[in-house]
Amino acid sequence: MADAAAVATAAVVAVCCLALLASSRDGAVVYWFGAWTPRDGIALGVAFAVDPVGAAVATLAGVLATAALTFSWRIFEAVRTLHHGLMLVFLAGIVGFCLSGDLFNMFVFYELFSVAAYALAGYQTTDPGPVRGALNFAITNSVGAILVLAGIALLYGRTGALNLAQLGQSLATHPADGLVVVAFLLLMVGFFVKAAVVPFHFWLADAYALAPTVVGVLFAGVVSELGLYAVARVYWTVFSGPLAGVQGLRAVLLVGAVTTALVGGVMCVLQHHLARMLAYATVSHVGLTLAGFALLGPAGTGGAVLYLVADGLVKGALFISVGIVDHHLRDTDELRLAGRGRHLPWTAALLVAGALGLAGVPPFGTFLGKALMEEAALEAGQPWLIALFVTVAALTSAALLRATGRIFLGLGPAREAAARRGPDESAVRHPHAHPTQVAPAVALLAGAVALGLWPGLTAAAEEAAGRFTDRPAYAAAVLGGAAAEAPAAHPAVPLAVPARWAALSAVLGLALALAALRPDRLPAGLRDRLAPAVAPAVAALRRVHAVQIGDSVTWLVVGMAGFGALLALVTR
Amino acid sequence: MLRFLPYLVAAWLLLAGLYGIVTSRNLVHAITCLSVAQSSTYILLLSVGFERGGTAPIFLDVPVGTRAVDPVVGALTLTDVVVGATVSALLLALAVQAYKHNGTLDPERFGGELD
Amino acid sequence: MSPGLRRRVFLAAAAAAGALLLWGLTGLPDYGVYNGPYGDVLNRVAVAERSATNVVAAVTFDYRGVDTMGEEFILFAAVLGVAILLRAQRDEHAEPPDEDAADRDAPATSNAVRVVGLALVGPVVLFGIYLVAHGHLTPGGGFQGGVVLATAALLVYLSGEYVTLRRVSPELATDVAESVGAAAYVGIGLLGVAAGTAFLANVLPLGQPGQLVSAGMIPPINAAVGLEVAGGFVLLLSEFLEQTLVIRRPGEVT
Amino acid sequence: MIVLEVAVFLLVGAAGTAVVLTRNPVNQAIVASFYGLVLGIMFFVYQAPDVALSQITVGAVALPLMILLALAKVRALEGSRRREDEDR
Repeated sequence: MADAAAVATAAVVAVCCLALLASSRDGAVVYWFGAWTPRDGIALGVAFAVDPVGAAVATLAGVLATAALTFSWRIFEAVRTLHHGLMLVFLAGIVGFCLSGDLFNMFVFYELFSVAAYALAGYQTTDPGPVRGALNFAITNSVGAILVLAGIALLYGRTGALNLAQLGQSLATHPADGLVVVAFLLLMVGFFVKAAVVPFHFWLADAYALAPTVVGVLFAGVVSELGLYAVARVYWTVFSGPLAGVQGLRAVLLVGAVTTALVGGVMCVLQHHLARMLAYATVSHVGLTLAGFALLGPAGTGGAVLYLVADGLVKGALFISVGIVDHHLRDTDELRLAGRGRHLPWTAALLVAGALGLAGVPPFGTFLGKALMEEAALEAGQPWLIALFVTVAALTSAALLRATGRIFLGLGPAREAAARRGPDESAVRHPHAHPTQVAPAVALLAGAVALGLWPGLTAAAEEAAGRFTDRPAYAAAVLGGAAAEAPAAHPAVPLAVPARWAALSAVLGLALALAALRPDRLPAGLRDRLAPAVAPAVAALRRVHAVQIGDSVTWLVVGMAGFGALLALVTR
Repeated sequence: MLRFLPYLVAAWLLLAGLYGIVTSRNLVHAITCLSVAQSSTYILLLSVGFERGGTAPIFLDVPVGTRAVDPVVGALTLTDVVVGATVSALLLALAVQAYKHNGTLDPERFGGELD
Repeated sequence: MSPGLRRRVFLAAAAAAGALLLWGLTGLPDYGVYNGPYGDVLNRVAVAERSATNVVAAVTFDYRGVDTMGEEFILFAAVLGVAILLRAQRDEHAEPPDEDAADRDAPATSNAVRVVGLALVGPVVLFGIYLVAHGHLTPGGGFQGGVVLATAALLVYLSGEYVTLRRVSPELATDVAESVGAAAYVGIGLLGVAAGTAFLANVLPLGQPGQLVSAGMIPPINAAVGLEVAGGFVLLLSEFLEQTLVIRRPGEVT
Repeated sequence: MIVLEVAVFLLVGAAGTAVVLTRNPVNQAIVASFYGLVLGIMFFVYQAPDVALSQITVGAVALPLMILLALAKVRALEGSRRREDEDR
C-alpha cells in the first residue's frame, strides 16, 4: 500500500513536470506564490520561473524516483513508510530547486533535498560503510551550502534583491568587481561540491556506492547534475551581464571540466566494486557535462542538458542493474563475483546496454547530447574537446564491460579472482530476477533510446538553451516588460561524424576491457613497459582518494582558493 | 574600523569553523565546529541588512515610516538558524551510528576506502 | 593525508580563500548602510497590506511564505531522518524500553530539582503559546514558540518524570503533531488556490493592525509551524533520550 | 553605543574561536551554549529580536542539549562495549 502510494506520487510528479516542460516551450511559465506579482520591477515575493531546461531536469528526477521506488517494491520491510516519506521529500526538494526563480528559495530547496539525501545515504544501519559515507557527504555538502549562502548574502548586500531576474538586472549595470567575482566563486564552489567537480568530489564515492540502490539511482542519476544545473542557471540569469566580457571564464570552467572528466574516468577503471565504479563514472560524466556548459553558448548548453538527461536515465538503469546483482549474489565486488553471474543473462544484457549508453553510441540519447556538444566545441574553436569526449566515454564503458565480462562470462585471470573469493560463495538468494526489478531498468534504458530517436530533438534542445541563456528575455518574462522575440530556428546537427567518434569510443572501450581481461594476449614488451610507468601514478591517485572528512573539507578549501585565484586572474 | 568589523568577524568564523572540522579528532566536535561556520552566515546576512539608527521592523509602538532595519534578512536568518539546527541534529544521529559501528568518534581511525 | 600535512595544506589554502573573501566583502556597503530596495519597500507597505505589525513575520509567513514552507519540510525531513537512523538501530536491540525499566533508568533527581522543574513547566508552556499567538504582532512566532514548548517537555524529563513524559508525549502523538503541522501549512496554502488566486495567497480577513486576530492567515500558519516545531523538537530530543535509555539495561548502575 | 557594538563583535569572534579550540566535546557543548547566547545578544544589537529569540532557544539551549544527549548515548555505548570485552 505504502509502496503503491509512493510510486503513484512519484509518477504523478514526473507527469506534471513533463506537462510543464511542454507548456514552457514557448516561454517561461512564471508563478508568483501568494500572488505577490512584482511592483516597479521589484519582486516582493517568491516566483517559480519554469523553462524547458529546469522542467527537463525535474522530469528526469521524477522518472528516476518512480523507477527507483518500483525497484524497491518488495525489498524494504522495517522502515518502509519513513523511507518512502523521505524519498518523496527528497523528490519535492529537487523539483522545487529546478523550478525556482529566486536565489534564496533555491537555497531552501537545495537544503531540503540535501537533508533528505544525508539521511537516505546513511540509514542502512547494519553496515558500517553507509554511515561513514553519509557523514562525509553531509559535512562536506553542508560546507558547500554555507558557501552558497555566503554568496547570496554578498549579492543581497549589493543589490537588495533575491529574485534571479532582478539580481541579473541590478548587476548588469556595472562591470564585474571583487564582490561580483567572489559571489560567483562562492555560489559556483558551493554548487560544484554537490556536482562533485574535482577537487570537490572526495565525498562522493563512499556516499553513492554505499547508499541503498533505490537511493543511489537518484544520487547518480540526477543529484550531481543538479549542481551543474544550478551553476548554469545562476550564471545565465545573474552573472552573464557583468561577466560577459570575461574571456578567460570559459578556460577556467574547462580546466575544471577536463580534470573532473579524466580523474573520474581513470578512477572508474580502477574500481572493482560495481557501485563505486558507477560513482566515478558519475564524476567523469559530470566533467563531460560541465564541458558543454563551459562553452558558455546555447549549443553547448543545449547539448549538456540533453546529455545530462539521457546520461541520468542510463546511470539510473545501471544502478538498478547493480542493485539486481547485489540482491541476487549478495555482493558487488567484480573480482569476488567472477563467473558467478552466468545464470543472470538479462542483468548482463542490461549492463552491456548501459555501458553502450555511457559510451554515447547511437541510438542512445547520450549520443545526441554529445554530438551537440562536439558541434559547439568546434564552433568555439576547441576541437580538442572531442578527444576528451572519446577518451572518457571509452574509459567508463571499458570499466563496465570488463566487469560484465568477468562476472557474467567468467573471463579474466583466475588468480586475481581467487585472491578475493569470499566464504559464502554459493550464497544465491533467488534464481531469477523479479519483473519489478528488471522492468524499471529496461524502462529507463528505453527512455534513453527514445530520446535518441526523437526527431528534431537537438534543434529543440538548442532552442530551449537559447531561451535559457537569454538573460533579458528571462527578466522580461519574470518581471514583466517587452515580450521576448521568438528565437531563430536551429538547423539539425550533422550526425555522421559524431557517430564515428561514438563508434571509436565504444571500440576503444571494448578493447580496453578485453586488454584488462586477457592481459596475456597483449604483447609482452608493451606490458612490461606499461606497468612500471602506470603503477606509481595509479598508486598516488588511489592514495589521494583514501580520504576522511577532514581531507575532503581541506580539498574543498584548496579548490575554492584555486578556482578563486583563476577567476581573479581572468577578471583583472 | 567598525564599518568593516562585522564582515571581518563573519569571515573569521567561517574559516575558524572549517579549521575546526579539518583538524577535528572527534565527530561531535566537528559537528559543533560546522555550526560555528554556519553562524558566520547569520552575521553576514544580518550585517548587510543593518541600517544605523534603524529600529526593529516591528511597527506596534512606532509608526510606519520610522527608519527600520531590513526585515528580509531577519526572515532569511530565521530560516538559516532552523536549517543549521536540523542539519546538526541529523549529523549527531549519524555520529552516534558511526560510534556504534566503529567504536570510535575519531574520523582518523575509521579506515580508508573499502575498495 | 596525515593530520600534520592536512593542517598545513588547509592553512595555506585558507589564507588564500580568506584573502578572496575579504576582496569580495570590501565590495559591500559599509556596515550600517542599507541601500535597499527589498526591505525598504516591505517596511513601507507590509503593515498596511497585511495588518501584521511584525514585518519580519509578514515576510516569513506571507511575502516569502514558500521559503518557510520549505524550511518546515527541512525540519520534517531531518526528524524523519533521525527517526529512520535511530529507530532502525533500536530494532536491532529488539527490546524497547518498557516503562518500568525506563523509570529505573531515568537520572536520579533530588526532590527540590523535581519540584522546581515541574513548577516551571506551566509558565514555560504559557510563554511558548504566547510567542506563537503573538508572532504577527511582536517578536516571536511559531518557530520560537515551538522550541520553547519543546523545552517544556524536556523539563518534565529533567525532573525525572520520564514515565510522565512518555505518557504526555507518546511517540505517536508527537509524530502526528509534527506531520499535521507540516500538512496544515500546505493546507492553508491551498486556501489561496481554492479562492481562485495563488498558492499561499493570504485570503483570510486581515483585521486591524495590532490586534490579536489580524493578519489573515499568518496566525494560523504560525500555529501550524508551532505545532510542527514543538512536535519535531520533542521527537528529536526523545529519539536521542530513548537511545540513552535503551542502552542501559535494567539493574545496571551508572 | 559604538563601543558596545565593537565589544559584542569582538566577543562573538572570540567565543566562536573558543568553541572551535575546545577539543573536549562536553566542554565544547557548554562553550557553544555560551556562544549561542552571545550571538543572540548580538542579534538584539542588530535590531533583529525575532532572530535573537530563536538563536537563544536553539543555539544556547536546544543544540547544546542535543550534543550532550548524543554524547551521553556514546558513553552508554562505550560502557556496554567495555563490559562485553570483560565478559570475553
